[in-house]
Amino acid sequence: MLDNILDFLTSAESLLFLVFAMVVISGAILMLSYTKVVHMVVALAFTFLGLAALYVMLDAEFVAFVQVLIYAGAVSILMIFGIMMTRHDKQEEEPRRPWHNGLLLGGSVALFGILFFAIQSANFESGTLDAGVDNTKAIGEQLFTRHVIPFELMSVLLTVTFIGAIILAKREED
Amino acid sequence: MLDNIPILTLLTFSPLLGIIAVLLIPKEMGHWLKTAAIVSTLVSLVLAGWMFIGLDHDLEGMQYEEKATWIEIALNQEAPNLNAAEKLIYQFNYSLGADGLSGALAFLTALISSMAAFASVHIKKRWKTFYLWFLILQIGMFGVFLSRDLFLFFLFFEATLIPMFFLIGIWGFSDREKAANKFLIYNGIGSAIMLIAFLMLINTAGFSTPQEDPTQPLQLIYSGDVGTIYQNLQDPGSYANVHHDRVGTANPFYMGLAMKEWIFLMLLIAFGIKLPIFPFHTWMLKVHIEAPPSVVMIHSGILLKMGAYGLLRFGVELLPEQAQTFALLIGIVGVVNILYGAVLALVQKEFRLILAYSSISHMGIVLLGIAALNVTGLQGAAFQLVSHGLISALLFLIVGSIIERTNTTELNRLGGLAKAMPFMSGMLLVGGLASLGLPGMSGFVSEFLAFLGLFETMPVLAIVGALGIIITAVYVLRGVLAITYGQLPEKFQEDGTVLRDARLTEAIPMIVLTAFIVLLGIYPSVLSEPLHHALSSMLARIGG
Amino acid sequence: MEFTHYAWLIPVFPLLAFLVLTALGRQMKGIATGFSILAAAAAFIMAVLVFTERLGENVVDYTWDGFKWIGIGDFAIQMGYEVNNLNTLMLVIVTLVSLLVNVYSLGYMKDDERINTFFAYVSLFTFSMLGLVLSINLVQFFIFWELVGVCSFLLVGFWYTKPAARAAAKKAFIVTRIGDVGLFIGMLLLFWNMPGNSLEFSAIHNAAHTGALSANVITAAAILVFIGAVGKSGQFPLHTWLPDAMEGPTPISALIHAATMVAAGVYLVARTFPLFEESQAALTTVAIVGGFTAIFAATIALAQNDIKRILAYSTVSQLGYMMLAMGIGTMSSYTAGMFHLYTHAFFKALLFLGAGSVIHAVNEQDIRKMGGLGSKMKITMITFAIGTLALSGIVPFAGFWSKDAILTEAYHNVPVLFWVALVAAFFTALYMARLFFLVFTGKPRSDMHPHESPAVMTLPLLVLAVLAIIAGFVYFPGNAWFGEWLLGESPGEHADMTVMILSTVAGVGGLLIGWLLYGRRTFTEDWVEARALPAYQLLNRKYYIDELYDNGVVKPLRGIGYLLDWFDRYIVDGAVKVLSGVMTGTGRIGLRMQNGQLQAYGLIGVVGLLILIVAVVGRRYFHVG
Amino acid sequence: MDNIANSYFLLAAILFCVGLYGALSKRNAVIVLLSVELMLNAVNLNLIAFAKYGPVPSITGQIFSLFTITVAAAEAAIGIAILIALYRNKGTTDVLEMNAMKK
Repeated sequence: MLDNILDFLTSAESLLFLVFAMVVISGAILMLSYTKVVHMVVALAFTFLGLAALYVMLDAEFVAFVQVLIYAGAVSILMIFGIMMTRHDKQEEEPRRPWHNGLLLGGSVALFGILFFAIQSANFESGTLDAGVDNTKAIGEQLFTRHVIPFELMSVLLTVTFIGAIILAKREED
Repeated sequence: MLDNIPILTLLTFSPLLGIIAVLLIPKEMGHWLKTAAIVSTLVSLVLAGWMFIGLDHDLEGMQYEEKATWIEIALNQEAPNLNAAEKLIYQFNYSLGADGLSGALAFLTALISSMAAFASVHIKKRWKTFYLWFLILQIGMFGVFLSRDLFLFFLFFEATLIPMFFLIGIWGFSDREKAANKFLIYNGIGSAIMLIAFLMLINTAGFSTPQEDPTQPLQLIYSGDVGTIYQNLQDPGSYANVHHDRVGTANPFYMGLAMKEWIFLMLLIAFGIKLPIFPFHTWMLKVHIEAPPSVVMIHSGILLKMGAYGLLRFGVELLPEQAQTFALLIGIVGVVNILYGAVLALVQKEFRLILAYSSISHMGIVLLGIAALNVTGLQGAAFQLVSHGLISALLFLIVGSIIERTNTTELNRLGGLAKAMPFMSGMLLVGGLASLGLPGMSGFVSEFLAFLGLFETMPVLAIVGALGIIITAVYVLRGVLAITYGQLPEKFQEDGTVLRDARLTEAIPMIVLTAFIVLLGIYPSVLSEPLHHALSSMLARIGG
Repeated sequence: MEFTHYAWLIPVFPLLAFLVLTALGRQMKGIATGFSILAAAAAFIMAVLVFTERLGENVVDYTWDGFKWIGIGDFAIQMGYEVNNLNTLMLVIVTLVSLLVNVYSLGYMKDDERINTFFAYVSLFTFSMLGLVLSINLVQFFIFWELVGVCSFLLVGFWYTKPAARAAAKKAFIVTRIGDVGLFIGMLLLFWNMPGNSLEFSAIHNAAHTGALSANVITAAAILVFIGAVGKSGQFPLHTWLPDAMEGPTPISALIHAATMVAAGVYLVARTFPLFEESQAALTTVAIVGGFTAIFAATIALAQNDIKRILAYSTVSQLGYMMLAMGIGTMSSYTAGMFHLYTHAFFKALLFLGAGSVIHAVNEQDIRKMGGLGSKMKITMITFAIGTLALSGIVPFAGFWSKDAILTEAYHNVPVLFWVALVAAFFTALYMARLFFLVFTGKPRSDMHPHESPAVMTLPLLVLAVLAIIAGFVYFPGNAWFGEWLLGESPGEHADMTVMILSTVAGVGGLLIGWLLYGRRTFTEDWVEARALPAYQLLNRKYYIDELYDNGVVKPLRGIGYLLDWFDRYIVDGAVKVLSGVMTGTGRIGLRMQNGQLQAYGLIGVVGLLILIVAVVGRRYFHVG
Repeated sequence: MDNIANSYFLLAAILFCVGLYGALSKRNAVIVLLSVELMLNAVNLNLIAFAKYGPVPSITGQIFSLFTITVAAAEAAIGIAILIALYRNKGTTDVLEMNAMKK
């Protein structure tokens, strides 16, 4: 047991993982525990960034890049806009629903327990990924050959979203 | 001539004729709608009479059998316990048949339905829908009595619930919705239990292997065919005997004693709710009060009989040994029904409630007949089914006419009707006397036979039950005399025109029903002869 | 011509009359009543023809059982008719009384708008009674037995608007029904114990004597059959309906409640007599019940004031005599019982019709308000006097011979019962004297204008009066013809000088005291009441039997009914309501969870998912079951 | 199987559960949306981890996560738009008061 931990700590990759995992988790926990909304968004931005770093470690440079761009950038900013356009002068109150929250906490922990149990007992041979020299290029090739139809559909989705968001957020009297 | 015509199918679906006619007639033409429905029920009556008269009294088993495979579901499943398993099939058959018992009850259905169609002239609104449901109900009732397949029986049984629900719920009195709900819930529970019992039977004893080309793969069929189930239960090894060379001695199904007992008990409860037996009777009171009288005629006259018929046909006939095990229980429940219903009828202030409790009491006699488990007792039970059907139909026919004129059947608001309506009061008295088992009418024969049968096996119960005869006399006379004898209430004395005696359309069904009641009382052989083989074969296995 | 073979025609005539009259409804009153009388006359003539045929030597009983009523399993119940000397006697009595009552009713019911219905009922009754008499087996007998009960019920309640008539009709039916259930059970018992499941009287006859039935079965069956007879014949403790039944029209009281139907109980015992013969316990029961009823009802009659009720209690008492005779159990006592049935039918019918004539004249039934009617109604008074003398047992009227036959048998076999019966005879004479003198002598005690009844009413009175005088001469000391004819053998000695003297003393004494009290007015009514108030009260209220039944049976039964009603409504139905309440409650909770908040739904989803996972996957780890 | 792979999966599980908790407990609609994003990220992490350490490593996992990110972004945009519209109508972003489904 101790050997395992020692092994884990001596490997550079593991140490890096540990650091970024800490960042990710603490970002998530902080989001839950902060009382001001803006602080929460900022905490979550850290989580997104930490995740991006982890993606790099998983040989997914392009995804990591997109992660930074979209989540840490676009989504966080969007959320902040959302916060700014609505009033939040009253602070997040004490939870008024003890049953709800208690049950929820129990449920979440139990779900984690089950997942933990499942992951620990999972047993499969892991292969190695040939991510290619240029991850971006590999993704690009795949995207425009095998996955071209979903890709095009995504563009449609984004257009619909774009129009839909405008219509929804538009003032009625305009 | 009868051999070539599918008479049972014709009979069962003869109300379709009326349904089509009613659908074609615009809903404003109430008179024509009524006429069409009455004519349709009369056509059914003629067919039923033809069928009943054509029954050969000396033949055992079913007659006019009609059978067609309806649904076949192939299962990719290993056959249980069989190494020769090749093809496993669930088969649902459209299968009809009649013997003395079901023939008699089908005839009763046709008779009471047409009389109820006459009585439905009192219905005041939405004739078209009323008659549609009415005729659908009739199909269901015919089907119940003529089905020879458990699954088909179940379908028809359910098919009676829905029309009944609407007939009570739309055309009933003030508290009709509640009554309809109560009716549906109780009967739904009964049907659910019945379905479970049926599935258990189908999946075990419903097993058969049609004789086919031995080079072909063997077909193993599960079906609800009553004949198959009867054969298998009678001789559990019969399947193995048929295909001995191919399956060895492997028994195709195994049904332990406990399972048989459970099935019987479930059937007892399922049909007991319909009958109704003692703790499950409250729904019926509500229906008796709230449903329109012509619907109660059908309900009390036929629908209650379906419970007893099911108990006889599937309980006693398929599982006679278990019936023997539970005979004492059935007998005790029967006596409780008789006395409980009678004592309660004694203190009711509403005539329809008296009749409702009297139905409970009279159904107790059916249970006693069944509990006797000898031909005499079963004949008494079957007689009581027919007889009570006729009598309660007659009584509710009159009740309907009285309500139409006086708007009430409460005892202390009525009285002296004999003065204003001598014919109808006379009929009410006749019905009451028939109901209390006056010799010369059908009620006596059934009472006599049921008690006679029970006395052989359980004399003490028979004696205790016979005390119910006295109480029956008390409550029937109390009710009938309170309505017909004495002085007219002042309300009606001033306005004598309201109380006119029976119209022709009311008098005809009354006379017809009375005629049948008297016929059965004076010459019961018309019913006992056809019943004889149907009932004695039920008991063949327990040496009754 | 073998009239015996056509005996089935006798009941058919009145049945036809019934059907025709029912079909006629309220129309054509003259024709309808004429038809009914014609039918009764035809039946009577036929009965007489059969009777004369059976007077000859070497007649054999005739039985026809060709009608298969119902087949049960391997055996069948047959219907038919049987002619023997016993039921030939009954045929004559029934048809004769029926004919006379038919004629009498023509006058009595003249103004009733439902006269057709009345005659229809009477015809139906006559049919049923004749059917009962001719029955070959117990089932057939029971069918007609109930039918006569129904006719009695219908006729007692004929004036249906009167609440008293309604109550009386109901009571008549229900109380006799209690007895009928006894007979019904007896029938079931016999059916399963008889060899060949036969219920025919002849088979019962044989089985009882050959020992095919065990002693216990015989005793039980005999007592059960007797319970039926007790109900129908108004024996204690089921006698209460008979006096109340006097609410019916008086001709009905004469026909049904004096001469024929109530005697059917005695006839039943006679018909199944072999059963009783084989069981001493059953015989003792019959004798005790009969003897007790005889004296019990006679005492009640002493203190009644309604003319018909006095006669009704008298009937109960006389039926008790017949039962007593049956209960003694010898062949000659059996003969005596049937003999009394036969004479009683005439003089009691006479008394009732006479009473009817009085009521018809003055529209009053309370004898305290009558008086002095004799001068205005000569025929009625004379015939009534003959009836009174016959009933009181005065030589040489019919009642003397038949009562004497019974007393003699009792004297020789069961002396205790003899003294009981003798006292009862004394009371009988006393209350008849009271009745007669209060009604026909003295001065009118209220304002009334009596008139003699029309000829259609007095004619039957005269016929019956003649019969009340001469009917006894077929069986008196030195002439045992009746017994020989009935039994087919000599019944043995049936006369005793001591008994005759004693019974004459009792009868004459009763009449004399009655005359002193009520005729000569030596003592007045008030004088008696003042001296014996508690006793008078007790008798006047009929020993409080009605109250006892009301409080001891009817009210508790109703109480149980209300209790069960409550139970049904709140426990049986309540249990269902609780069940449905639980269901709806669950539904309500479910509804509360549907609070419209997505987060709550999400939470439920999570919990559900967890449960699902545990349920599906968990089995692998936890090994449940 | 690698220890390190397990660690990634566990991290994803933790993130998912935290996101779930946030999504179902927070009363501010914006935060609820954020929590949903967190859950989606957890899924992404899983996808990418499987793309490297799974039994059949393939670049498709990464491409799949790209699609997820796109959908998530679209979802966030629509979510915020609905939120603003709701806020305009009801004046609040408290999810407890968004119970129109009850009626």
